[in-house]
Amino acid sequence: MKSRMENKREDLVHLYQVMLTIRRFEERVVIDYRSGAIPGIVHSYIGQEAVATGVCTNLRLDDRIVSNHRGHGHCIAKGADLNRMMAEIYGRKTGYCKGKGGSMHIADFSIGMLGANGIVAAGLPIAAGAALAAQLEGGDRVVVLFFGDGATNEGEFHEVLNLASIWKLPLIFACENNLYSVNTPVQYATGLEHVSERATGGYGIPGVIVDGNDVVAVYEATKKTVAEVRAGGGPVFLEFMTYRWRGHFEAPGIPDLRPAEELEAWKGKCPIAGLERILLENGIVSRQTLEEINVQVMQRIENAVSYAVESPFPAPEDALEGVFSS
Amino acid sequence: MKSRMENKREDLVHLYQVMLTIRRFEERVVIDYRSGAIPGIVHSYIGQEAVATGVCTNLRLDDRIVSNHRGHGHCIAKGADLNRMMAEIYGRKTGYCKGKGGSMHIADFSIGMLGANGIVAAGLPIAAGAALAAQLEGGDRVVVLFFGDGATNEGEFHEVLNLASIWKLPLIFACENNLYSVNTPVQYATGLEHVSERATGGYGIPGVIVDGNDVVAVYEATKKTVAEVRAGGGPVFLEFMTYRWRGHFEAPGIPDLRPAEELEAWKGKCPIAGLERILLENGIVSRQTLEEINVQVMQRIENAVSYAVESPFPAPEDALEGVFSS
Amino acid sequence: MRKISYEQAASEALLEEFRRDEKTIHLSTDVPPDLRKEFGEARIRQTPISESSFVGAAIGLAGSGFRPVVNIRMATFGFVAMDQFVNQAAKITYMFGGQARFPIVYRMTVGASKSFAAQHSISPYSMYMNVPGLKIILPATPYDIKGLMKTAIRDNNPVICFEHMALEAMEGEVPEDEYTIPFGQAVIRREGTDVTVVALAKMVHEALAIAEEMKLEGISLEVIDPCTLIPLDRETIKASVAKTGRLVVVDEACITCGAAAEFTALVVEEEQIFRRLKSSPKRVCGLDIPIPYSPPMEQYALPSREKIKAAVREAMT
Amino acid sequence: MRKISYEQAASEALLEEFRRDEKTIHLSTDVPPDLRKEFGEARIRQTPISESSFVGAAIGLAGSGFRPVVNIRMATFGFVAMDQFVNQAAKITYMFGGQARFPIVYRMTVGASKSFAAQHSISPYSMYMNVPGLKIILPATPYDIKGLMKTAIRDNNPVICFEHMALEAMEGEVPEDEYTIPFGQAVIRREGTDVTVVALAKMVHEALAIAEEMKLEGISLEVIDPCTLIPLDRETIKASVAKTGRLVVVDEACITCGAAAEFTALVVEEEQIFRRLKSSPKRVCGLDIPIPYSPPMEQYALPSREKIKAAVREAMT
Ligand SMILES: Cc1ncc(C[n+]2csc(CCOP(=O)(O)OP(=O)(O)O)c2C)c(N)n1
Ligand SMILES: Cc1ncc(C[n+]2csc(CCOP(=O)(O)OP(=O)(O)O)c2C)c(N)n1
Ligand SMILES: [Mg+2]
Ligand SMILES: [Mg+2]
Repeated sequence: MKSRMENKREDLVHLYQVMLTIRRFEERVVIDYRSGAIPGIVHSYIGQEAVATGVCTNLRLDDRIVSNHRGHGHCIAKGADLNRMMAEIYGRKTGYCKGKGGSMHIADFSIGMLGANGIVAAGLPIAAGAALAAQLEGGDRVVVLFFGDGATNEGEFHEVLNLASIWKLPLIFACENNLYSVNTPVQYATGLEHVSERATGGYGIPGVIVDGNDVVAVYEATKKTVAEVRAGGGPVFLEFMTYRWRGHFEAPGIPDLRPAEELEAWKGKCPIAGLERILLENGIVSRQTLEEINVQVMQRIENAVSYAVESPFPAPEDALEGVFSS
Repeated sequence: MKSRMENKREDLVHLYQVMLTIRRFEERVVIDYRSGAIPGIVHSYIGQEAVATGVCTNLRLDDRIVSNHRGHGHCIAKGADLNRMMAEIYGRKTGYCKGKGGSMHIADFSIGMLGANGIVAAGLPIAAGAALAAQLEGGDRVVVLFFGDGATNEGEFHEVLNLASIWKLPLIFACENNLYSVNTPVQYATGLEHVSERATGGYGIPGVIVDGNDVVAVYEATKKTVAEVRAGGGPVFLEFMTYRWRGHFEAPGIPDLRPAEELEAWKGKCPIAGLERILLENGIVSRQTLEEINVQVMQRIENAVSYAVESPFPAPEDALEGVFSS
Repeated sequence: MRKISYEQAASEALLEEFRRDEKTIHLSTDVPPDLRKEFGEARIRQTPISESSFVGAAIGLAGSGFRPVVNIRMATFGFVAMDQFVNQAAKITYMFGGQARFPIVYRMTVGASKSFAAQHSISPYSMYMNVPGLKIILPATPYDIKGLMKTAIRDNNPVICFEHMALEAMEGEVPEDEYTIPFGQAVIRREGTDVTVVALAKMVHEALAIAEEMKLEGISLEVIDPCTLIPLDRETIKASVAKTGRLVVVDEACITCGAAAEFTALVVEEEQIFRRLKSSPKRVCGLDIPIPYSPPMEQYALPSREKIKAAVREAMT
Repeated sequence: MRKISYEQAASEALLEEFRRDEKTIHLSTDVPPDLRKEFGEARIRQTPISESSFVGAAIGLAGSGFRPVVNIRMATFGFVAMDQFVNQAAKITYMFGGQARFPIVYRMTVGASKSFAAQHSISPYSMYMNVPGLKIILPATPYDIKGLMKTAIRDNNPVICFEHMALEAMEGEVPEDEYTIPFGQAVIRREGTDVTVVALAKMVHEALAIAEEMKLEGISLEVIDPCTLIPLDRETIKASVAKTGRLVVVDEACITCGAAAEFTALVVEEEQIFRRLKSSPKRVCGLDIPIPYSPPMEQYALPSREKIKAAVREAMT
């Protein structure tokens, strides 16, 4: 991890806080899922926190993001309310989607989070539309699109690279290349080590490969990119190399076939531990401050769980409402 | 047009014959469509004859091709029976598809013509499957896939580039870049001049740009490619630059918005006239021989039309047969 | 009143609504020249042939405050974008708990009759009716397409407008004055007392022609055009059957699991109406075959006047 | 007899058929380990996440003499490949005049019950039933999935096998000896005299449980499982209703234009049977909403035992 002293103390601490919030949130979701308190399926973001954090920290409230099935981290980093997120995951009426969406479908349009998506690559066209909206509005909003390496195999990925390129959309492709889609290695599925080649190759969209476990690197690369895109430079493809620590999802059924050593090696590159080292080694914060942050974060997660647990389930008949907007 | 004296006389004459057959066939189809004798819609191949001809002349009977909506030329070049083609276009019982398919759906599985397709890019996955079959069979068959520049914008195009590349399929992408999809210029739709960049870029599939109006160039480029693919070299992308002389299809409705001068310029590059010049200037054949070929070709077209016209229409109830195979 | 074609009426609706609301955006592979001329390239966008991308982009536009109108052309082309219809556009309002509105109009051409063969001829509305979250209109006249299209553009939900290919050139009376037609109101195209004929799209006109002919046989047909398939005006249909005691549904779509099955079921499953039925309901629909190319077979695949009349006569016995 | 799970029974069918015919090929994003071990990488292919490409590749394989089996997993994922199902696989046999055969099996998981929410829960069989050219099976027991799957693999047409997510772990008797089950034969799961209950997939088991309960109320249910949706065994259904005079269709899919509408229509439109109906037919189906995530709402979206019983009682009055 790069030690960039030019980053302000508050910025670094903020990155640390956000990453830790995601980590603790996800740890808690896993525990509560295993205990049976959370239904459905959840895809854990643990290990990839630096990406959502480093990217979204560069965004304004009126910028928009579109997410995928592994979306909790993106939500948190964009500033979503932990209570309403947890309530949604718990299937409660007070959740972001009134309990209708669950883990894979959290959205908060009021902060520009246009939704997670359960269909691989299906969020991409939607993001293109949001970016077209930004362009038509004439301001300098940008749209960030989060997706995995696996999504680059779906046809929609290419259709959207094309639209973004020919219309010069203010769209940032934020690909989290965690080396696998479920158990399929990216090299098998794409024949490539870096899927950003697909953007540079046929579409002339600039691609940048970034260490996705180095939050400062993610932050810096995105900062530069966001400035370019805001200035009307057209789409950019950021490929973040990272790794998920847990199986594809928290549910029995599909075994985790990735090599154990590989996982261990990546755990050694923990984005949070990495930033912690920088903060401590450079004397930016004390260990005690980190402890305090941890306590605060744990408290917020605890509050979120309490909020969720104390919230009522929707009434069965609530299911009938909201198929159409008025 | 290159004058390649290394090509054997018979080969050149054969290429001439095939191109002329396509041209005369298509001219007749247009006339009969306008007179009302042919129903539905037909997409004329006039102007692009060199591509189908130069490509298919390199194929064996057991090689397979998959075609698109503009498929008559591919059929003829692969050796389809003109009578059964014309009968199909006329909607007769004796047609290739018993009158069920029509112009856009001619197939002849017995000669490895796996069918035209009315949905842009939908033939591509089918061709990938045929190529996988060839690979599993273990022989040295190849599959050639014809499609237009417009098809490169559909997601399926990319999905198939990917499959072909990671599985090293014996698949030849034969793209007819006629500069437009309906009235949309390829440069607008793709941001590219040469769509083969999409194959070389993200998929590492070698791309070759060929003058699609020079039948000898098409023939030579394909010859080399077929040999490579037969030898197990994996997929190759051939991009043939060409132009259609007529509107998108023979039907009222969509006007032809392409510049008149552009069309005239391309007519000046007529693939048939070009080869004719070579044949005559190099004394390979006499004008009289060409006349004779023309007469023969006209006779075959005439016969095909007679065959079609004299063939019965299917009985209405024939519609009920053949939804499923036994 | 002046007469204009179905196609012109649709164009007028677009022109008027695009003038009315500058948040409207048009996406299609073939640009409508009149719209382009008046509203420019930015709003009247030409798209590459990549339906998934622009069917989906409409969702992102709508969720960001725009009102896209997307012309897919043939309904057969819609299937390459099916996920964006079924899993995205239809579900996004509900799944996100109503946080945002998604006003979108998707236009698609349905039907057969022009020897376009199986990959350019289909009437798949029942497939979309099985997907909650999509409103569906099926206008049968120039007057209707104009009024319903305008309502569709103002609606805050994804609306699919299915347009029958054989109606494009059809002329009909369309007022010069502004009007809209509310969704969910069936139209009784002709009142009658003996048999309720529910007919869709082009079949509305067939049914009306037949009603004239059957008058001579002394049979009085009540012809109902649902106009909107979702939301569906069940009451008008039920009330008519309660009156006539007989039902014939005429639809060009394939019979199995088509809309005609739904109309039949919704009528018979109501005990009150069931008790009043004088004979078994009938469906006269497209055959369960892909649409064949050759004219004699294509015609055979679709409901013929003879078949409709036979069904009506059977209902009367 | 030994008992194995629904999932195991399906696996066995694949193993046996892959041994029997070396032209069989398996395509899926998740490789089934047992098949891979025995038949190797070439025949048991792992695919990238690009459903259109491999749903379509199966057509090309089949047209070249192979017998592909494609596992799509969730039926919601099938929509990204919809064109290959609707415009290609379904039409290609007919459109090309029967020049080639296209033996393909497509497997997809349907249903709800696990809080997977709207993008992972759907029962879209009626959408495919409206597309002529696809055979469709919907096995409800381990015995059935094994026998029907084997028949599907040997069939010379595209066959979609819809498998309910809640049945995967269900155990049932499956003989060790080889057997196949012919398509188009409904099974009378339980004979009865008062009400014919046609039930699909998981609802077969609900209907059987209810039949036990209702016996105590003195109501005798005849429970019919169509097993194959295309071709459909209309005769068994009609004969049963002709006998009982009452029909309740139970299906978890959304009600509008679902298979239940088709079953209702095919029964009532036959004059003979219509005359014998003692009460109006009823549908107990999934509500017209995307499947919600939270358990109380999800359960509410599906047919409950109480609703089914209420419909049966209503049919009896
Ligand atoms: C169209 C479609 N196909 C398959 C799936 C099942 N699925 C869900 S996530 C996933 C893997 C996605 O991999 P990637 O994009 O790399 O994201 P990651 O899970 O690694 O974060 C698959 C196959 C799906 N949801 N949608
Ligand atoms: C999925 C789909 N979208 C749209 C169409 C309508 N369409 C038929 S051919 C065509 C243009 C194809 O252009 P190109 O691939 O360049 O082939 P060309 O016609 O130039 O030979 C279009 C838009 C279609 N058939 N299928
Ligand atoms: Mg991944
Ligand atoms: Mg073209």
